[in-house]
Amino acid sequence: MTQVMTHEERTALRDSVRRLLADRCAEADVRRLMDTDTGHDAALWRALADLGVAGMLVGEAHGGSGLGPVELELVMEEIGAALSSAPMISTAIAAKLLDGDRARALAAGELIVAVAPLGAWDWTGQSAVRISNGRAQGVARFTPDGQIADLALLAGEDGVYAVERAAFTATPLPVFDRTRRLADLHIDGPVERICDGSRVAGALAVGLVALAGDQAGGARRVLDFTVEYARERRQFGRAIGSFQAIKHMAADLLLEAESATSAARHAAAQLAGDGADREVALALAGFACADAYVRCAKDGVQMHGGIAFTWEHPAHLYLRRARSGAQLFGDSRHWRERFIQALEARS
Amino acid sequence: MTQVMTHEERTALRDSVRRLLADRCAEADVRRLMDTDTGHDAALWRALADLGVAGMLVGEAHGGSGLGPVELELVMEEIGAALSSAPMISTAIAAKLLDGDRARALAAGELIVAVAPLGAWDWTGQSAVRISNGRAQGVARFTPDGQIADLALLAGEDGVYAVERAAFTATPLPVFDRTRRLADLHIDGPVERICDGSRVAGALAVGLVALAGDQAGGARRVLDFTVEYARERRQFGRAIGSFQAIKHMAADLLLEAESATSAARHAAAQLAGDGADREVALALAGFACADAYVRCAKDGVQMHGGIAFTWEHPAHLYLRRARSGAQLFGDSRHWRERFIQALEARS
Amino acid sequence: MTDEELKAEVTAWLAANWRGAPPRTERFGRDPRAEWLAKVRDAGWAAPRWPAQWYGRGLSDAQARIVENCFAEAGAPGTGQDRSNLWANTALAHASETFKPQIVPKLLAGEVGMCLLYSEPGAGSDLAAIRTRADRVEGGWRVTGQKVWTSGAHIADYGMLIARTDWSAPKHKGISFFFMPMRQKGVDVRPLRQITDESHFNEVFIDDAFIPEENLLGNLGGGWGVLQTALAYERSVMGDAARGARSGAKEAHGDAALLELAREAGKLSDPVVRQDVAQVIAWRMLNSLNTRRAKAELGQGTSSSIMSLGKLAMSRILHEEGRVRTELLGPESLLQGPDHPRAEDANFLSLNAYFTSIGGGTDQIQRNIIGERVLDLPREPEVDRDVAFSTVIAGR
Amino acid sequence: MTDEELKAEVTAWLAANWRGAPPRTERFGRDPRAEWLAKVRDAGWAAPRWPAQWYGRGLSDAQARIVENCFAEAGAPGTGQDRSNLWANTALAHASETFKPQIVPKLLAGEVGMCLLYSEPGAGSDLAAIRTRADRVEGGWRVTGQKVWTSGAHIADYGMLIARTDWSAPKHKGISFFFMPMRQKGVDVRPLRQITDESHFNEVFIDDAFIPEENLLGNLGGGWGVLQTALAYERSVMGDAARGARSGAKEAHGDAALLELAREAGKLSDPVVRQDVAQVIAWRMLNSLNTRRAKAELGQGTSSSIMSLGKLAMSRILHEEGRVRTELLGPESLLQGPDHPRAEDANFLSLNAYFTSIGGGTDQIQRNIIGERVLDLPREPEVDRDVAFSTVIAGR
Repeated sequence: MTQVMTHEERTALRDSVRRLLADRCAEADVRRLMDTDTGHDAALWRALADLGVAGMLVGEAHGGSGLGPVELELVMEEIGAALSSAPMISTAIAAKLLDGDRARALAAGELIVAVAPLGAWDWTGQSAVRISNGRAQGVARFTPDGQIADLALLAGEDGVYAVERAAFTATPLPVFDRTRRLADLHIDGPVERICDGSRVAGALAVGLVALAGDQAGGARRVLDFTVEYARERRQFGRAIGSFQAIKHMAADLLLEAESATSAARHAAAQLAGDGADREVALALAGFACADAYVRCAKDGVQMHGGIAFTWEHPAHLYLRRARSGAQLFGDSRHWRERFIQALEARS
Repeated sequence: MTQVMTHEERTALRDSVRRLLADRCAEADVRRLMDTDTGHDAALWRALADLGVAGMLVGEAHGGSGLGPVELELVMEEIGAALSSAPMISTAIAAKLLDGDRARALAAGELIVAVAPLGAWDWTGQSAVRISNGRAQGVARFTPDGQIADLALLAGEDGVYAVERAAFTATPLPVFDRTRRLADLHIDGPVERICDGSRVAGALAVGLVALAGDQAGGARRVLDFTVEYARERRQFGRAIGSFQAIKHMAADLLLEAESATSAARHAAAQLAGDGADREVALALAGFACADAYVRCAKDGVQMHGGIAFTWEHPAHLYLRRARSGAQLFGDSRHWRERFIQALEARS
Repeated sequence: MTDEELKAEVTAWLAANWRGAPPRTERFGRDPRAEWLAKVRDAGWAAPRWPAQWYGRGLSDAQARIVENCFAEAGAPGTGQDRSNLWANTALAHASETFKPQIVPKLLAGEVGMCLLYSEPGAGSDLAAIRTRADRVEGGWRVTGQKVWTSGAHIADYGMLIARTDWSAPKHKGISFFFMPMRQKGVDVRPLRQITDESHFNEVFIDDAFIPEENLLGNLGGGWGVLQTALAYERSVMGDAARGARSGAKEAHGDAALLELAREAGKLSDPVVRQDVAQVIAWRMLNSLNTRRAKAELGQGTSSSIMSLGKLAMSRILHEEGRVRTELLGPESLLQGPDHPRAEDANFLSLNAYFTSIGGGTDQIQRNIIGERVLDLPREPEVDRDVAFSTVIAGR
Repeated sequence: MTDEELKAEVTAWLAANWRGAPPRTERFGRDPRAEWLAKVRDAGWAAPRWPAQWYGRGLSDAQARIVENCFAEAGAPGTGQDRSNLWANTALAHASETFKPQIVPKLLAGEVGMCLLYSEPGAGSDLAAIRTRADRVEGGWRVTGQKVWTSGAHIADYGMLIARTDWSAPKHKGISFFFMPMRQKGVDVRPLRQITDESHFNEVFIDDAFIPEENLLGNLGGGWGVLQTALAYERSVMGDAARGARSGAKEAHGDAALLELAREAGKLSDPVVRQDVAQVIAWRMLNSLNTRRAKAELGQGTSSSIMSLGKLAMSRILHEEGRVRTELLGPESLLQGPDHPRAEDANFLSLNAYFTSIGGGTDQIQRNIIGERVLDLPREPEVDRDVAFSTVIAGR
C-alpha cells in the first residue's frame, strides 16, 4: 500500500533532507568524497536512513515509510542539487524488488544493494551474465554503487536473482563524474531467485524517476548559483547579469530547468498513479531531464567565465554529474526513440 | 577550353551584373514579377545575355564566353542577392549539355531551356518519364523555369534527350517562393538524344554551384540590410544594434553568411579545377549554403521585429527564396549524407 | 453555500436555460452569442468571483471553478470571464465611476467590439516611446497618431488606447489609458498585409478623434501602470495557446498531427525524423506540463516563475515544428495554396511562428522580462528612462 | 634580388647549416632550439620582412614567403617570426630604444621565456578594469597586484604586464604596458588547477616587484593601445588553431579522426550519427575555408571581415565535437584515465572546449567585437568609460 503525503508533509520531508544535506553534504564534503576510494559517506547514509529516506519506498510492514515515486522524486531533487553520492537510486530500485529481512535492512540503511539490469534492460549493452542451476557467472558493467554493495541484484526478464557479497567482485571504474561511482561486477557463484521478472520494469521505472529528480534538482541548483553570480559579478561597471548575453541565457536555462522539473514530477505522478500516459511520461523524463541538466551545466560554466574553468569552482562538478546522468539507464537518443514508440502505441 | 579570368576581370563582371540588377531588378521589379504568370522578365534576360551572362558557360566557338564555375558562382551571388528570377541555373546546366546552334541560341538568350534530372539524379523523387524508340512519355516534376522553357532536356544516366516545346506541356506550380518558378512537365512526344549520360554529373554539379552562389549571395544581402536596420532603428533611446541580443545574432549570422560564401566559392573552384576534393566540396556547398541562407533569412525577420511581419517588407521574400533553395536539387539531409559518403570514399 | 448546493444551483439553471448558441468565430468584434451571454451575466455566472454589485457572486476561486466545471460539462460558454475577459477585467479595475456601469455589462455580454491600440511604427518593443498624442479639450481629449498591429479594429466599437498626455514627463510617466470610441470621423482603419498573405491586423490612423472625459482609465499620466496589468494578463493567456496551424481542431491534437504527417509522408521509420518529431512533441508536452504545474502551484499559494515562460517556449516549438514539417514534406513544401494543404500548413506555420516570437513582445524582450522579473537580474541602464520625453525626441 | 636568387641563397644556407634540432615541446619558456634559432637570426632569416637593422632583410611579403617555403621544405624552424612571434613583434613595435636592442635578439632566438600578465580576478572580460598598480620609484616602477590565466609564468624570464599607473584617468587611459622581470622576489607564481584537472596556467601574485625604467613599452598611460595590437595578434592566431584533442597529430586530422571514431564505435551506419558527424566535420572545414579565403583576400588588398570569426567558429566546433564524441561512445564516456583513451578524449574535449569559448575573450565578448568592429554596430553605452578609475571603484 503506497502512502500518499499531503503537500505540507512533502514539503516538510523535502526541507528535512535539504537541511541535512546543507549541513553534511556541502561542497567541501562532496570534494572530500570525490577523493576517497568508494565515494561513500556511511555516516551521512545512516543519517538519511534515520530520516526515513533510505526506506521511503519500503513498505511499512518492513520498517519503511511506504511512500511512492512522487516523494522519491522530491527527495532526489535535493540529492541531485547537493551532488550527493548517497546510493539512493540503487536503494529505490532495490526497494521495489526486495521483501522480508532484506527489505528491512535496506530501509535501516544497513544493506547497500547494487542493481544490474540484464538482457533487454541492460542499458550498457555490455553486460553478460549467465544464470543457470542456481549459479551465475559473468560481468555486469557500469553498476551504480557496486563498489560498496553488500548484495547485488541481477534483474532480467526471467527473474530477479540476489547475489551475496561473496559471489561477486566489484571493480570500481575510473569515472569521470566522481560523485556517482560505478563498478563492474564480476560474478561467479550461487544466486537466489527472489522474484519473477514482472517486477523489474516497475522497479527500473522508479530508478528512472529517481535519476530524473536528481537531474532536475541539479539543473535548478546550477542555474541558481549561476544567476546569483551574474547578479554579483561586475564587469564594465555593471553586474554581468544586466547584459543581455547573460540575461537571455539565464532565461533560456530557466525554461530548461523548469521543464526538467515538470518532466520529472509528471513521470513520478504517472508512475504513482499508474496513469495511462505512464510510458510516454517516463520516456519524456528519460531525455528531457538529461538534456536540460547538460545544457544548464554547460551554459552555467560559460556564463561564469574564467572562474568556472578552475577545478576549485563547483560548476564543473555539475557538468560532470550531468554528463554521467545523461548516460545512465540509456542516453537521450534512446529515450527519444522510446518516447515516440510510446506515442505510436497510444495513437 | 575554359577561360580563366583575372581577379580584376571577375570583379568587373560582378560589378556589371550588380549594376544591371540594381537598376532593373529592384525590390519593386521583383514584386511585380511575383504577380505575373510566368515570373519572367524577358527584357532583363536579354540584357543579361547582352552582358554575356546567359552564355558565360557556353564555349567561345558557340558565341559564349567559355567561362567556368568560378565566374558563374560570382554572378549567382548577385542574382541571389537581388532575388532575380532570371533562368540562370537552368541555363548554366544546359550550357554543359548543349552544342551547336542550340548552344548559340542559349548564349544569345534566345533559347530558354529547362533541365529535368531523371533516375538517380531525380531529386524530387516524383518524376517518371519513360524513354524508348525516340519517344518520351511521363512527367518531370518541379522543373525550374519549365513554365517559360522553349526546350526541355531530360538528363538521365543513360543519356540526355532534348524535347521540343511541342512535345511537352508545362503546368506552372503554385510555388511558395514566387521568385523561383517551377513547373511539372508533362511529356508525350519525340525526343532527340543529344549526348550520353557521362556529361550529366558535371552539368548538374554546375547547377549545384550556381544554386550555392545564389544562396550565399542571398544570405549576405539579407544580413546586410538587417544589420543596416539594426544600426538605424532606435528603441529605448538606442539603436537596437547596440543591444547584445541583436548584435550577437548579427555576429553569428556573419559567420553563417561568410561560411556560405566560402563553401560556394570552394565548390566552384574545385569543380573548375577538377580538384581531388570535388565531391566533398560539392556536397558541403549542397547543405552549408542552404542552411546558412535559411538561418540568415529566419533570424533576419526576427531581428527586424514587427515590420518584417508585413508583406511589404522584403525580409520574407528572402526567407521564401531560402526555403525553396533548401529543397532544390536535394535537401540538406541528403547532401550531408552525400558529404559523409564522399569523406568515407576519401579516407 | 456549500459546494453541493452551488453545483445544484448551476446545474439547474443550465438545465432551465441552456439550449445551445452559435459558436464564436473571431476573437474580436461583437460576439454572436450576445443574447446568451447577457443571460449568463444577469444570472451572476459570467464573473462569479466578482462582487454582486458587478454582476458577480463574490465566490472563492474554488467555488468559481465549480461553476466553470458545470458550464464546461454542459458545453455552455460565458462563465469564468473574471479570469478570461481582458476588456472587462481592465474596465472593472480602472474605469471611472461614470463609465464603468455603462461598459462593464456590455463587455460581459460581448455586446461591444474591442481592439487594442498600443504599438506604433516607432514604438514596438519600446512601447513607452509612443508618440500618439491626446490633448485636453472641453469635455475630453483630442487624439492624433498612428497605431499598428491592431486586431479587429475594423469591427470594434472601442479601442483600448495608450496616448501621451504629458510631453514634459519621462517616457513612462506621461502616458494615459483610454477607451476610445472607434466609430467616428478621425479614426481610419486599414488592413495590414502579413507575411503569410493574410490580413488579421490593421493600421489605425487617428486624426483629431474625440474621447469623452469619462473614458479615461486610471489616472491621467498613469496609463503605463494600467497597461502593465493588461499586458501581464495577455501574456499569461498567450503562452497557453498554441498558435500553429489554421484549424482549431488541428491545434488541439498538435502531437498526433505531427506524428501522423510523418506517417503519411512515409518517413516515420526514418531514425533522424523520429528524433526530430519526438523532440518537437516533447517540447509541446513540456510546455503543457509547465503550465499545468504553474497553475497548481498558484493554487497552492506558492509563487510560480513558470507562467511567463510559456510564450518563449511556444515560440521555439512553432519555429521548430515548421522546420520539421518542411523536412517531412521535402519538395512538396515548395508549394502552397488550397490544393496542397500539407505544404500550406508547413509554410504557414514557418512564417506564422513569428506571430508568437515577435508579436506581443519579441522573444528578446520576453527574455529580458524573465531575466529581470523572474530571476531578479538587474536591468540594463536605460539612457532615456528619466528624461522628459520631449527632450528624448528632440535629441534624435 | 630575384625570387630565384633568393631561393637559391636560402636553399644553400640551409644545406650548409641545417642538421636538425630538438623539437619544441612547450609554447612558453626558453626554447630548446635556441642555438639553431640564433643562427637563423644572425643569418637574417628569422624575420625577413624586418629591416636589416633588426636582423631582417627588408623583404616583401611575397619574397618572405619564399624563405618560409624553403624552411618548410627542409623541415627547419625559425623563420617567419615577423608573422608569428608575439613577443618579438610587440617589442619591436613598442619597446624603448634602450631596451629594444637588449631584448629583440633574445626573443628571436627563443633565449628568454615569456608570459602574459593581463587578466585579473576582477578583470576578465573587462580587462581595462585591472587594479594591479605600478607606482613610480627611482629608476623604474614598483608593482603590486594579482594576475591570473598566465601560461608558463613559472619558467618565464619576463612577463608582458599591464598595470595601472594613473588612477585619476578613465579606466582605459591610466594603464601602462611593461616587460616585467619574473625572476625576482615579489613575484610568486602558483599553478592554477583547471577543470580538466591539468595545470597549464598560473596565478601570479606580485608584491612590490621592481621594473626598470626602460622596460616600459609605448607611452606611460598608453598601455591599452599596446595591448590592443598584441591581443588582435593573438586572436588571429587563435582562430586558426584547432584546440581539441591532446595530441598534435590528432588535431591535424580532426575530420578523419571523428569519422574513424564513429567507425570504431560501430555507429557509422547510423543515420543520426552520420548527420551529426557530417555537421561537425563540415563546420571544421568551413572554418578552414573561411581562414584561407580571408588570407587570400588580405593578399589581394580587399579588407576581410572573416579573420575575427575563427575563434567563435572554433568554439562551436569544439563543444559540438565533444557532444558527438560522447554520443558515439555511449556508456564508455562515463570513464576517464589512461586506460580509456577514447573516453578521456571525449571528456577532455567537452571540458577543454571552454578554453576556446572563454579564454582570450568569451564568445560573448567575441560577438561584441564582431558586431562592433566588423559589422559596425553601435557600442553599448558604457557607464564607467569616461570616469576617473578611482571614482569607479569608490562607487562599488
